[in-house]
Amino acid sequence: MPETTFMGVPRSRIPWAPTIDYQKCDFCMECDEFCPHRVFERRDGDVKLVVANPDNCVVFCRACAKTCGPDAISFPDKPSTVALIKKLRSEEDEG
Amino acid sequence: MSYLVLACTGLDKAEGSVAREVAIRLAEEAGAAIICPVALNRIPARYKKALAENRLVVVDGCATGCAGKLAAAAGAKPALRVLVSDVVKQAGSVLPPDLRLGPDALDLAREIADEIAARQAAAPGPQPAVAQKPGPVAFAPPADFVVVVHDKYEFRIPVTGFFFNANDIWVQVAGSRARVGISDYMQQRLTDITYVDPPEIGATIEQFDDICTVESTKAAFEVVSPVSGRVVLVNEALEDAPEAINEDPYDSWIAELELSAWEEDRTLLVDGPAYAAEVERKAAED
Amino acid sequence: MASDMNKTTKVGIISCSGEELAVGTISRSAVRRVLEVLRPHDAVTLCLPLLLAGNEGERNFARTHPTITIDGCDKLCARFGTEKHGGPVACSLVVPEILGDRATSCSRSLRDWSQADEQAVAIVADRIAAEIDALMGTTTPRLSSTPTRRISEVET
Amino acid sequence: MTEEREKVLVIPCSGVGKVHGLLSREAAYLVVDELASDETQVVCLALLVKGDEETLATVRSRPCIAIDGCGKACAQKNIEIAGGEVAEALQVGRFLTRHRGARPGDGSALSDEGWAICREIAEDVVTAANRGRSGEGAS
Repeated sequence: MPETTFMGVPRSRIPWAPTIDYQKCDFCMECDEFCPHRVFERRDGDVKLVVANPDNCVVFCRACAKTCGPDAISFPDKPSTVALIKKLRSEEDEG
Repeated sequence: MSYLVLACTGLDKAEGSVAREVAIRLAEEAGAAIICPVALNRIPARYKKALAENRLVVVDGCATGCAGKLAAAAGAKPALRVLVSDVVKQAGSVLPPDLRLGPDALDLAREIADEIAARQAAAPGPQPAVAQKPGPVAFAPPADFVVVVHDKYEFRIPVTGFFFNANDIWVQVAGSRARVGISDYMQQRLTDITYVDPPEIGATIEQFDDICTVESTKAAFEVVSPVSGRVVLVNEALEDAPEAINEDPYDSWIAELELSAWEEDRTLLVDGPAYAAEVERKAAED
Repeated sequence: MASDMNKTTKVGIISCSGEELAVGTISRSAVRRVLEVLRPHDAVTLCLPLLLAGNEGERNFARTHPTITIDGCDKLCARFGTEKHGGPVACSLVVPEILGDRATSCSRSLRDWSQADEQAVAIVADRIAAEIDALMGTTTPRLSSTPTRRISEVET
Repeated sequence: MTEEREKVLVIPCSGVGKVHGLLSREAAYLVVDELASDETQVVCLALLVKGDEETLATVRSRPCIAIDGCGKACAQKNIEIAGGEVAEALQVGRFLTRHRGARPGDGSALSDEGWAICREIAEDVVTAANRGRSGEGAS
């Protein structure tokens, strides 16, 4: 399967995905129930939820964070992500 | 009366106390008229006339921007917006956390008030805060479509006049205005749309900020803005009939923006034929 | 929606979907089966009441598509309603004529849905698909109906 | 016979394409089969489109409750075109908006959540029907 791209850049080179703050997360699973892209995965043990498929995350989408009561989900800074994508695109253009 | 001042007056942070002090100073020394944020929230009609006739200065304490949001909710566009926490940060100083203002905080309030007063004295004309509703701008319906067929689905993409971001949002530009909406591909993936949570009029959006949320019978979807600008209109018809997006995705615009950086935004968007190729790829991956 | 969006002429289907009778539910479900599974590329549907309540494009549906009507009973509401308010009917189907005795044991509500209903839908849907093929001028046998899921499950 | 005449007519839309149509249809069945079977009856919308004389006469003589799927309001409009009195017009879309985030199913089958919303619609229809029968039609 060919690698997925976003705005012409290999998705794997864009570090856009949620980060769970386990100090805050109460494993209510709202985010996992919400997200249709299987970014999260449930686990047995102390840490019951992990970001298993970061590349499935839709770049610039932060919807799961809005469902998070304890405010445990954060995302990379948007302007620097845009800057990175621009940089990668220009590299791509230069070949 | 020279202008209106709406300050957050936040009671839980020193920045709020400073904002309040700024408003009082402007009223005492520069003849500004105070809009009480609590009253504006409770009885917006009280200030309707004043907002329609005068310019407005908004002073917020912190980035939560309550006063700015109250102004936006009243349909008012501030001529000047000041954020106390930003001023403190830019000055490289730290505001003591006391809610009762000490000498340093009072100095800060005076500086901010003087700066606002000076800028307002130099400002031209009355510039009412609540503008007349912006007149209609002509957005032509799509003339021709590319059709991407995948399984039983047919995804239509306008050949010209529309640009797309990688989050499946279209933008149509007319002069300095742009309309944004959801592509045919995405509306079909979402299936029946049941709710559109519209953005606030007056909200400033940067490219790739989420502009609003859309709910369907299958999923919730964040509308990621393809452009930067200020929201000037929302499509109120979608409130009662969100399914219109399913019926005619390119006519069912969600918001209209006054563009602020179109030339730059454009470089990160694709045109219809390029988006069609993108849709083909995405549909194959699904 | 702009009519030039229809690049190919598809066969139109209008079902009575009669709410009073079980055969109305069968007619509605059969149309869905045709559109979702059997002939998604070749057919489109219009809700019958839109011929009166809809816009001009909807009222013109039967003039812009060769149209099959599916009726649940001999009142032939879909057929006569389409002819009266829409346009010509290319083919008129009646569920009890297709189903024979099966028609009398169908369920009206999905709450009572059974395997027998599912089979009835499949039979009617297959017949509609055959008529679509005839109107489209194709004879190649394609996907035919086999009862599958009908229980409360949402695709994700 | 008098009782028969008093039955309130419940007319759902005939929506085929979306979950909305299925919700309106099944809500109508819940009302006439279960919640208010003695007080209400369902009428085929198609009969109004065809212009069936007997049905037109019935619709003109009794309070009607329209359950529409979407803003096209086919049931309501067709009752009005037939010369009937719409005592109450409900719209499934409004219920879905109220339950934002709900996943009710699709045009072929309802999920548990869909059935719960269906029941809610049906209960509103019963309330409207009771109002209609006591003669204080919403106007």
